[in-house]
Amino acid sequence: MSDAVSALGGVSFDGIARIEECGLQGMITLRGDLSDQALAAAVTRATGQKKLPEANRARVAGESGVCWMSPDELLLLVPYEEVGGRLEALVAALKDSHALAVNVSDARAVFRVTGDAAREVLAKLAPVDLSRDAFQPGRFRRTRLAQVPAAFWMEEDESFRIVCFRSVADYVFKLLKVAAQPGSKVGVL
Amino acid sequence: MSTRLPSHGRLIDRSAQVTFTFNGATMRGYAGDTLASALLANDRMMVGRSFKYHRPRGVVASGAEEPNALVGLGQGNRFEPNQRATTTELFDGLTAVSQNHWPSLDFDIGAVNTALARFLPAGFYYKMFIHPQPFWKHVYEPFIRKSAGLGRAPDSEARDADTYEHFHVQTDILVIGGGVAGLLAARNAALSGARVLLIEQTAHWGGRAPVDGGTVDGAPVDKFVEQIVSELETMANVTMRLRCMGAGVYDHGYALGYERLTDHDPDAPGPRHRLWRIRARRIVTATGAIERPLSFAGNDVPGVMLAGAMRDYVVNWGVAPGRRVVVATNNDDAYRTAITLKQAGVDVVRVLDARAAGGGALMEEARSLGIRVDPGRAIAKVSGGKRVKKVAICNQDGIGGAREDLSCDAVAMSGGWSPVVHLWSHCGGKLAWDEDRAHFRPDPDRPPLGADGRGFVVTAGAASGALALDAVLDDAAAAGKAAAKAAGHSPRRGKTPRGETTPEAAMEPVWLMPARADTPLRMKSWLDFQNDVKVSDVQLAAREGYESVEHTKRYTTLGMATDQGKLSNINGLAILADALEAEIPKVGTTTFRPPYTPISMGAIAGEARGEVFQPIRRTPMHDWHERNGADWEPVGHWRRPFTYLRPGETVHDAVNREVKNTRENLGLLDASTLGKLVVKGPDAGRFLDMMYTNMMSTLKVGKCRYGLMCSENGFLIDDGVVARIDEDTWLCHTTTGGAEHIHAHMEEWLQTEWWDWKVHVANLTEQYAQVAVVGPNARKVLETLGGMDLSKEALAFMEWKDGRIGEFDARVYRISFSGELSYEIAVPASKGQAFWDALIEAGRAFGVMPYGTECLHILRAEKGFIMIGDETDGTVIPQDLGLSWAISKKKEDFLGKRAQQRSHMTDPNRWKLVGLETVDGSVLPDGAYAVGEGVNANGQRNTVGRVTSTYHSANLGRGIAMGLVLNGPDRMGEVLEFPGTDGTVFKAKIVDPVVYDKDGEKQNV
Amino acid sequence: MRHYSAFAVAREALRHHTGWERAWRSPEPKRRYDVIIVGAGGHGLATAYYLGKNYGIQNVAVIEKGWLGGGNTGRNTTIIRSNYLQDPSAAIYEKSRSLYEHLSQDLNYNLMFSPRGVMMLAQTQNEVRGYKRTAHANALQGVTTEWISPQRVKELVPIINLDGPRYPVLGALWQARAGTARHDALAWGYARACSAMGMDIIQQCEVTGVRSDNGHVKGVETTRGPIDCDKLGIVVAGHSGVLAEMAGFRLPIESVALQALVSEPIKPCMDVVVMANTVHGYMSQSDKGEMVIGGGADGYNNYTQRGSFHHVEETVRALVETFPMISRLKMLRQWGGIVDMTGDRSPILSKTPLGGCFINCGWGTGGFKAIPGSGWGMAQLMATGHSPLTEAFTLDRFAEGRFIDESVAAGVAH
Amino acid sequence: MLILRCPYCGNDVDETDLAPGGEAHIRRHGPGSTDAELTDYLFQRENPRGVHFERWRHAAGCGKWFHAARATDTLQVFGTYSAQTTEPPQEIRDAITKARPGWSWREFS
Repeated sequence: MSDAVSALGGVSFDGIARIEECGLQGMITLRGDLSDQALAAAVTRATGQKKLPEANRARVAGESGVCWMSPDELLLLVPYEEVGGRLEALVAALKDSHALAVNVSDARAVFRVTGDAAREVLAKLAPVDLSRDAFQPGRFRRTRLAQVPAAFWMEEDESFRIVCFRSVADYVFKLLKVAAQPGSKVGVL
Repeated sequence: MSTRLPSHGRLIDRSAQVTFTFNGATMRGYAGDTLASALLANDRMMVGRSFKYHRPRGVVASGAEEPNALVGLGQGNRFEPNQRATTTELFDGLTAVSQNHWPSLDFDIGAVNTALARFLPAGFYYKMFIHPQPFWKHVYEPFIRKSAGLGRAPDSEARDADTYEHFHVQTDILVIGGGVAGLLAARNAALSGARVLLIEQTAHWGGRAPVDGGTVDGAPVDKFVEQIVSELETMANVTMRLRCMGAGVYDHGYALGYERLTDHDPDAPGPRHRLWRIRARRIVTATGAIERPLSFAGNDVPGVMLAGAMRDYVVNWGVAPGRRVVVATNNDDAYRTAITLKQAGVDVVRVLDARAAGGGALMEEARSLGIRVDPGRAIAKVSGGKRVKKVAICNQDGIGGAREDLSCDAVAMSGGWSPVVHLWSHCGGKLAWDEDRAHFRPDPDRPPLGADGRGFVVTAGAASGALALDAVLDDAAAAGKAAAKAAGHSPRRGKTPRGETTPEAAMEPVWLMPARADTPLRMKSWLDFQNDVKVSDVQLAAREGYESVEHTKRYTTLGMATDQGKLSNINGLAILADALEAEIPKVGTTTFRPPYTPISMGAIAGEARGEVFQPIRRTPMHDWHERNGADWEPVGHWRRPFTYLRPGETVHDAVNREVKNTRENLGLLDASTLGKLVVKGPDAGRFLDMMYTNMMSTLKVGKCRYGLMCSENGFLIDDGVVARIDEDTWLCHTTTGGAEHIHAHMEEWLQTEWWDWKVHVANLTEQYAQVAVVGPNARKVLETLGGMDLSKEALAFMEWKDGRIGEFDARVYRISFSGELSYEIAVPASKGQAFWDALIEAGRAFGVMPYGTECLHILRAEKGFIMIGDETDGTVIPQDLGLSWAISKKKEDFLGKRAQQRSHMTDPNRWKLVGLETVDGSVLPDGAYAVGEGVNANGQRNTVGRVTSTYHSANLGRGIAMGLVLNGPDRMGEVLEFPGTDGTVFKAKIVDPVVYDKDGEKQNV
Repeated sequence: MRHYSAFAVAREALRHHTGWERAWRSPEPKRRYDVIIVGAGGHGLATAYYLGKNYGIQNVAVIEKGWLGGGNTGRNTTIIRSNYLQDPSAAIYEKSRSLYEHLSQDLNYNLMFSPRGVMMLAQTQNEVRGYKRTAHANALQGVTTEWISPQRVKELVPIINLDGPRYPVLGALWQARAGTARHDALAWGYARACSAMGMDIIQQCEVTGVRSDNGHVKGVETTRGPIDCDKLGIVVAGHSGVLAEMAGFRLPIESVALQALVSEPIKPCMDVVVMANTVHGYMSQSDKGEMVIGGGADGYNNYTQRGSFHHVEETVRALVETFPMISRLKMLRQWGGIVDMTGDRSPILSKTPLGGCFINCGWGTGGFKAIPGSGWGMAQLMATGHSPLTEAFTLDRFAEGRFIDESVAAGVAH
Repeated sequence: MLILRCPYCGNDVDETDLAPGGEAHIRRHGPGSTDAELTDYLFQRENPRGVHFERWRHAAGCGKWFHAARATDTLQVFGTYSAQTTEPPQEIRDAITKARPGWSWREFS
């Protein structure tokens, strides 16, 4: 529907890396037994992925995918407009398992950080080893950006997608702008 | 006088002249100068005043250990006090001012303290200024405060013009120090394939080696530096940073790097400082060594300088601190200075070698250059006020009877070298006393321990106590390999570069010069140049029983200056040991604490300033509130409108307007901040029965129930409406800001106590924008939007329903926190603004107004509803608040039930909730206490109750309040006295807390 | 005891200060004392001092495993205030504050007590309510405090930033007679006075065991041999748990690291103490000119006297926001101390399950200000078996659920 | 500045992503317990100078609670393990014994 708006309406900033708010992204939080075949089947069906990601990894293609959140939690990505239907199908498929699937599309904001200094921009804010040996495409990490919880994963090299709570989207965007300010390239990652 | 030499100056670019000012005077230097070298080149010998006696102070060192040459740097929003001239790179337009004097550097009233010095020994203030009692605060202290302190404070309204940032990095090995030892250790570590981060505090690689000379594998040492630097630069697993100081070493391999990005180029873009938060498997400290001064009378006169520093000024910056120099030493290294000076054309008047037998090969070399050397001789006294004029010499083994006067304008002194052990010690590394070199060095057998219980710091080169070039290289090579191995890599074999340098004769410790200097000389022999601590002061402390080195330090302030004792610690320690007739290692050292040298507060704060100082959580309608006059109130990290101000309105007017309008027409509240937790699973009901004092498992699907949560300690921690969504799903509302910690609270119990229960919890707080539509017109406005049936029959009080309202998918809760007809409606957050707009639009016909938190408080107070944080404060149990009805009697157990059975909790004399009505209709002051009879054993007035909420009710036209009162519910009608803080006394009658629509007719329509 | 005065200093100056005697003796332990105090920190020494001064009990030993005053007495940020909410707290802290006013004269040792005023900023509506409530309570407790406006705050603290983008200053609770003192001097002054009364201060002597006989204390084992006593006072802050175990009882205490830091010295720019509890930081300027800064404590057990650096970051960030001009000052030194936290964050001054054995601990992050009052009350408790100052601070309050919770009005208490 | 390995997501986590949760393996005492048991449960703590068992939550990460065996005098970490247990597993105890022979904590050693 036209009147649905993302937290910051798609703002962007160009510094030592490019920062952009990605707009609305369908998201489903799924808690349950990840070793349950029924669950795996339902998830792959809902997200178009062949299989579930291993721990600390994301399997994402465009607006669809799955991120490993914890041993009993996944974050499913689906196109925003389709989240209702996908969720219904998921809930139906899981009606016999002890699982919780809820729509969190509107509770989150999504950013993309790109450029050869993207690693460094994140390394200024998160206590995570973002060196090339340690953090490669597909790697997913839940941590903090400065003072708020956030999660990010690497798409192709030099591009990260960040998910945070909608209420702090403005804070996170301003943080990323400071971290990406011109002249602040570290030149080590 | 001190001047620029025609020769030497490996670090300066004579083709690039730089202009700067010192105390307003314009001076010139070269690119590559430090402020200190430039000042000396301009014959600026005296650069400041000491802390206590305001004595003239000149540059004594050439690096981070400098205690004297501190200046105020920059102007306005870039002014910074106490900047060390020796570590300040010169740049064009630099402005510096000297410190701690009035009216001027050369003429300073405070210098009168020098004359009084004898009356101001260590700790004098503990023995004086005792009477009369008020004088300390009003007379003595203001004077002392004025004369104390060093640099001028930045202006009150100064706002730092620069930005700062942090940077997280992990590495296998961190090497701190880019001298030959650090470079070689880094290379050997890197050859194993380990990730290596090498940081150096100055702007140059190589440290002292190029100044001290010597050869490596036959080539001059500076060539070796060039070659190994370029080798490291080609290694992909090596990161190198100049101007990045190892500031501190912390537990579990954490270290701080303090990078100064634009201090030498203030107009460059980007942050000024970057604080590196480093995690290293192993840390190599190649932090070098610091030369010790000699303790002789007048060793603080400007022009008296460390021998190594004087050598630096000649070799690195082409500056001669004097024309006629006397050298005093107890070791061979100082001869290098004598030789360097001589070769640079400076007249070396005499070398006074305290050792009876003099030195070795270097002494012979000096003599061969025609320098006169007097073995067994010492400095009795240096004369000169603002700069050295002459030196009286005597036998070292004596009391100081002068034999001869030497006229000179500078003195180079060397008491031997001490390894820089700070970073080794920060995290608990222990030291060993080296008898031969008379210094403390790291004890490899007692390193700081890491998370794995093994040592995680290795020292390299001079930092290990290896002072000669060959020993430095051997030690560093081994350190690099050891670190790599410990970090889980296999170091490569390969030969260690062979260092060669003139062999040195043994040094002899000289703690006092001359050895048996009499008291008047000892009272003029400085240990701590900045804080004015003298040999006699330490001896006094020992005499008075301040025997612990910590006592002595604190009593005399030895080592508490901005250099943190880099020059004074060992000398002071030796004097103390001598006074106690104890061995130096027995006396021990004071604790080394981070940072190695002071680091800016800005760098520590990092990016967190101004707009991003702390997160501000915003609801989907935040901007609308902002545009419509919201007077914000911080609630946790959220901001909620306290009220909406219209042009010309006071806050009080606005609140009253909102209150009346909501009762009479229609009010809208942004309730999005309320926590919304979904709890699902076969055991969810059982779980919620433990979480809440109420019975939640029996709640019917489609119904809502108000619930209370207590801590295991029995106290009320949160409340909110719980809705049963389906057979095994509940939705729990929490207070604003309660969402996160109640969510965590639930997860804690599920994960750590009842992990076999089948329950999942998810926090949906931000998925929904929630709006409370409140007032007599609430149903009307929703009906005009169209959609679901919200009639009394279709949705009764305390029921919820999913459906559509106008264009919107919504979940509607028929609940009321105001006593009015009220619907709380949740829509997806992304549509929150659109939904709010629709309500405002449709509401115009019904007199809609948004209302803020203060109106919300008043409406609920009129109904006697409690508010977490007002009626509760962490010491209140539900029973105190007349909420026993919400505590299930049927349940065997719930969190807090057992705790509420303790004697104090069941005490019939607890204060209980009542309404309070002032006799004259006025508003009771917030937090006022009701007084009882008499006073307690401590003479405090006895109290019988207190106000928990108090407001002006626009509806009732008078003040209303709630409070907790001793046996309150049994004392209806009784009048209590509440003294204000200004002497006035308020009288209020105990009444029922519900003062508006007792029978709830309005909310049930 | 040789009297200290300007005259004495002048007289000594003439002979180059060679005539000063020891501030305290350092004797060999006797076989037996009437009272043994374990711990020669401020609280222990003050307890001994008032035992002698108020009750004539002078056959006392104060046993210290390190050096006197070497623990938290010499590591804190020296703030002295009594604007507490709960009656028992206000009583003991106000007693303490009032003793501080004349302590320099009493001990003939200049503690540099400086009643420069302490203010606690209110930056949220909750804090406004909390501090107004405290002001009302204080008025009835005989503690002089007042609620002041933002404008008055700015007059008193010109360097403050009243309306930072995050938390505007809405007012403050102001105690004009509160202030600071020289922390080491407090321990040294008491030690000198105790020693002059004939008490033995035995440093470098560690207690290794507590000896008792059917439920009553008999003495202690130490690294310098056994010492007998009739009464034992355990006053060892962060190490209370260890001593309590020796005495055979447990404590509701956890030891955690609390950190503080100072800037380089600058000329006077801030005359009062400011505490900002919403953002967790407080700052004052020492007579030396250093900005003295403290904040929150670590959340895990720790005996290393080293804290986690992120607490320093949080504190400094809060203060740079509150006092922007400090941004270009530099941190000279940071350090940590081990503080003993109780279940309700209030201290324990109490009899114990072991007869004749008393304990004084749990001062957490705010013990320095309480030292004279704590010593006064503890001495009364040990000498007479009862003290109104200490009666609320018993060990058994935890079993009864009778807590003394100060967090009600203020986030962190210092 | 501690680093602990979260046994649930396997990451070595910086202290700033963790929330400390106090002493581990404390048995809950609800209705029916004595005042002494309740006080022990709520307030009495081991607070040892040495080997200690404690609770942490990977708060800014996978959200899971876990246990850590740590020394409070050196901050050495002997190991981290599941929160779903009432006592330290054998391999953790062995690791401690290796580093600190003769250790004991409550009834464990």
